[in-house]
Amino acid sequence: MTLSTRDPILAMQGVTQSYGLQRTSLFAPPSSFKVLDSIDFDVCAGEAVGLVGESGAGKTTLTRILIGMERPQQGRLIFEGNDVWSATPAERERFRRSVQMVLQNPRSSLDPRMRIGTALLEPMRSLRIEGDHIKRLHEVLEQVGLDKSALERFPHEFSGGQLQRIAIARALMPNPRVLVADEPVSALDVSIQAQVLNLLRDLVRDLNLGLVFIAHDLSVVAYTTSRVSVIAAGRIVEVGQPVELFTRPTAAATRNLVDAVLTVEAGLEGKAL
Amino acid sequence: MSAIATNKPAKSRRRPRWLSNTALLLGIVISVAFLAIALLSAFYLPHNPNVPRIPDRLLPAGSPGYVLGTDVLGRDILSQLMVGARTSLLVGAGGALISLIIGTVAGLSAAAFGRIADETISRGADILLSIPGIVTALVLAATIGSGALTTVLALSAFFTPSFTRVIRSAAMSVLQEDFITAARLYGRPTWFILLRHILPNVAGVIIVQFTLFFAAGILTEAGLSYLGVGVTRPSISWGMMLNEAQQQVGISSPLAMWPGLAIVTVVLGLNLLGDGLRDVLDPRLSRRGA
Amino acid sequence: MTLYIVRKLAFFLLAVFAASIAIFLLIRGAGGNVAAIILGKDATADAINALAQQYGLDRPMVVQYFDWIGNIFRGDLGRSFRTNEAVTDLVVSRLSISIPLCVSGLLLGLLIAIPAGTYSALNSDKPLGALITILSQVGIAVPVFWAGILLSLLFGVRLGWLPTGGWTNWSADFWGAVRSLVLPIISLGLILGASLTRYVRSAVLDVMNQDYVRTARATGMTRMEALLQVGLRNAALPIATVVGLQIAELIGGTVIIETVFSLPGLSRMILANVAAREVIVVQSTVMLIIIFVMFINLIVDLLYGVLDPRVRLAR
Amino acid sequence: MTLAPAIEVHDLVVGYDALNAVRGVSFTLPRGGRMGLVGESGSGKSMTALALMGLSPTGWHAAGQVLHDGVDLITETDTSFSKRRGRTISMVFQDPMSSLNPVRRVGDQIADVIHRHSKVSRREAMKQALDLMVQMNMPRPEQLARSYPHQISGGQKQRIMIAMALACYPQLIIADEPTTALDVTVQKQVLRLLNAAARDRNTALLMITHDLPVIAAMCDTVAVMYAGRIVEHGPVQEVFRSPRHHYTRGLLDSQPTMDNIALDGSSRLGSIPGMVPPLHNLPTGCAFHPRCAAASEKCRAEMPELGANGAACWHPVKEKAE
Repeated sequence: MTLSTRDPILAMQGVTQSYGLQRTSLFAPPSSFKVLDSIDFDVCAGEAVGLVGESGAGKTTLTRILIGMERPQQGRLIFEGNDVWSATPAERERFRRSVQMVLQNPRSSLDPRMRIGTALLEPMRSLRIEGDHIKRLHEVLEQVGLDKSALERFPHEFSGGQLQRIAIARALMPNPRVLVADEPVSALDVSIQAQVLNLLRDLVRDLNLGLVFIAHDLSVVAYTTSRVSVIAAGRIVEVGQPVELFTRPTAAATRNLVDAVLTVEAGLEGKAL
Repeated sequence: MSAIATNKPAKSRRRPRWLSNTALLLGIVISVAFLAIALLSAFYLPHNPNVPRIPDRLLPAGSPGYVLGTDVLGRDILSQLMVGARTSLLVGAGGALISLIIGTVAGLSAAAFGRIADETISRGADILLSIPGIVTALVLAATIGSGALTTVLALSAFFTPSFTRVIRSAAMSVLQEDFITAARLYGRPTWFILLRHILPNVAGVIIVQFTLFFAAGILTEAGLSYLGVGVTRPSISWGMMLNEAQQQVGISSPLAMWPGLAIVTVVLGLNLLGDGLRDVLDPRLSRRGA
Repeated sequence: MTLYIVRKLAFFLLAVFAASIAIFLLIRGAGGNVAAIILGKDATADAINALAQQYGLDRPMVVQYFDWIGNIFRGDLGRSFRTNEAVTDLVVSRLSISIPLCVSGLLLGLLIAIPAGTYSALNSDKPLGALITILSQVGIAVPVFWAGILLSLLFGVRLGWLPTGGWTNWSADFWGAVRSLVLPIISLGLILGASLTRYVRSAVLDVMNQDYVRTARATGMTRMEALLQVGLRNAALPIATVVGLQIAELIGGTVIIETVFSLPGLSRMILANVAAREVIVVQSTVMLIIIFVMFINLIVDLLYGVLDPRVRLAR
Repeated sequence: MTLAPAIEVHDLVVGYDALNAVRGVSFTLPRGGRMGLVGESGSGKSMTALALMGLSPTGWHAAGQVLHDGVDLITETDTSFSKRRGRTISMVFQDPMSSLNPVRRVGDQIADVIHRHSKVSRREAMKQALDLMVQMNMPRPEQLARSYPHQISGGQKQRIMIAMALACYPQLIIADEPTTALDVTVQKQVLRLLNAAARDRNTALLMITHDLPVIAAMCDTVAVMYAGRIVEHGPVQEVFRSPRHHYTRGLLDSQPTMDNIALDGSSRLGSIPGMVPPLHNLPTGCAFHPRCAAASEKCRAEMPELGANGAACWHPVKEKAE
């Protein structure tokens, strides 16, 4: 536990975000909807934090703000102590290199017309990172457990699990400090999910990465992370260690999510439904 | 999981396989033969197709020196057909090519440059789509006069909005893929994403559409030339030959057969080629079958 | 739905407006001096100026434009320069040929395409299904005028059943007029039907692969019931869209087929005016056709709204 | 008198051209019984379900024997089979978003099923449909019945689907991943509904899913499918407590449970190496052998059949691993 020396690499402070809604009729005044409401959220080095909530709770918007794709209307996004949206170009560049993302559907997250090697080098080229790219490629492939022969091949030659490893490898290429993973296993087969979850856990430990793990399934998040935030209707309603959340949920939304978890044991004991 | 587990019937079942394979083969053979004849006509013709030889007028097919006979002015039919192939190639491919270029640029822009660009381009395309191609051709003929170039312009004006729509929707579906989000995340600008990610992924669609519009261009050109607002002599078009045949000798003449057959064969061939290529190239279809 | 209708109506007006500007600019811009075009190469400068004055062509473009578009909406399409006849009167008498031809052609096309396309979608592995696919593929490649020529060769010349051209007025000889239109309608309908068949086929294939058709069958509908009660109702949506898009094609086909069968319809009049360089008459009649196509598209859009509850009940 | 089973499947083979997605599946589900068919994508579980309903996609063929209600469903014609679908055997599909007719009101869609199979009036069918919606815990059924599918939530759509499946008191309901497409918090509610409704009607339930906890919660017996075959079959309590097939073992080990949640780095999810083999390139012998730690030469050469221990394995797991 490193909770005593909390020094977040990446943090959201008091972020509020609203969207205008489409008019309901020609004469109705335009209305707006608060997607996020005073959100505080952070992640430290070597820490895996989870974000759970039902669809529509605001996970997507929170993610977009966290990785700098969307500017918060109120509140700040802080990276290494600096406000990202008022940072110097050099600081912003550093933010872009240091915060990388893994998306939900591995088959869709790699260009079918691009060789794996090229795809992996894309972040390096785009972010103008100097150094021995080939050496870095081999390093990263080893970290995610893939063979060098993968570099010359195209995405359709791989299975979903392998593609997710490749997507993780791509995110690791710029040597990031924070990895944001949005439902990284929900598109995978059960027997493959565990491979990817274990890989993510190893990476956090070995590379001292900060991991933000976003999912709708509390049990998967709980396995991978040491601190979980529960989001409901645009607010963080509860934060805690997974075990605490499971055993003593306080917020209604958390209780719903805990209640929704089905396990084989509970089923066998006839207590599941 | 859901995306993988859904068992949709394979799309390749759209038609029996033997039919698809035969069709593609036929399409390739016809298209290649058409191109070869069109090119050959630039170097070799049995006779000058525009020089009247009144003594040889209306010879039947198989006459010595005139494989397919002569028309009412004694001009060689085969030579006219060969030049007609060249006209079809130039006008059809020209119209398709111009609309390909404009349509690709417009379609990609509509897909990638935000809602205002999209609305403007898409609605503009909708408006142009409801102007019949023949109307454009008529207006152009009335103002700048008819001819091969006018016809190419009319075809481009007619095809560009359709091309734009097809490219837009193909690009839209590529844009929804996560690899675009990934590219945005590591900071690739929109123009780079368009060139490096979207263009390669819609290239198949572009090739297929080019082939199909090429065929449609030949058909439309023939119609315009038949009406007398398309290609004019000394250029020769199959549509024009049909018009002359009908007006000068009556429709029962075999003169009205050859150009018609030529149009049907070439258009059919190109369409078959386009459909066959679609099965091979269009990722929207092939990916689902995987 | 109200908002939907308002939006579609607004777009219709915008489209007509945009198209009219485009036609106006094309003719004034690309054609240069309209009076010079009308009078031809040999006209003197004085004659050109006089004509320009007579037609108000020397006024500012904006004034000319609004004058022209205002007149169109009042039903005044201007006068022919050579004959001084009112174009509106000419158009009306000619529409009595063009509209029945065009509409019947479309109906025949649909009458062929819906059953043929549906059948071939469901029976692609049977001989008849394959035959339909082949025939529609070939039909798409046949130029409509050649179809007209072949048909009149067979039914007109060889069999002598129907006239190969010419026209008697509706009022003079009703059945004669009908007989004159039979072959043109069949030519138009067959060729249109061939391309519509493909669209119907792919719409039906698409719909029949949808999950809700599977649900219909899982709750006890036979394949045929699922097709008729669920499939076609849903396939109507994409088919309506395609029909809307085909209207422009249909107009082109009508123009050509009127020429093949020497019918004195609207298109013959336009062609004659193009040849006679009656630029202003061409401009007005062409605009009329565009308004017609856009109006049909508007109807199709509204129909779509009625057919699809997702549109009808939207905000 | 003992009733015939709800469904009896013998050596079912389902395929497309020369490729078979289901390669000889047999099982029996008694009246009112609950069986789970579990497998990953590509295991053939969904194709099995569609074949039982006679709804294999165009171009697919099904062979073998499927006995239900005194007939062999494989040989039924579309017309006579259609009189059973929705009446004696019905199905709930995975994706409620796309499984309802978008241009028909949901109340009518339920009433249609009732009206089609029982000779009641439209009005009476609608009344029964509303009753069903009440049983499905749907608030304000009259108003909801007049909605189109796009106007209601995913959970409500799936309730409508279940109501349609239950409408004629069938002997058997096949549910293919009925909750996968739903939000986590409504999954359990829908399962509860399905559970209770099937129990009340003594309807047999065939649950098809990749989700082991769902099977544990709902079923008495389970069949584990891999690469088109059943590799383990038996009572849920036995199979899940002490699996004999290494694949079942691996699946169970890769489930996150309360035990793994205590994150001290010591507990780790077990995982199965490798990937599910594609249909056109199945391994010889036991299809699972390339991913199996216990595989031997025999596993590569010969395909094991289901044994008395319920597992199709040459080297079954010996005892409880825990």
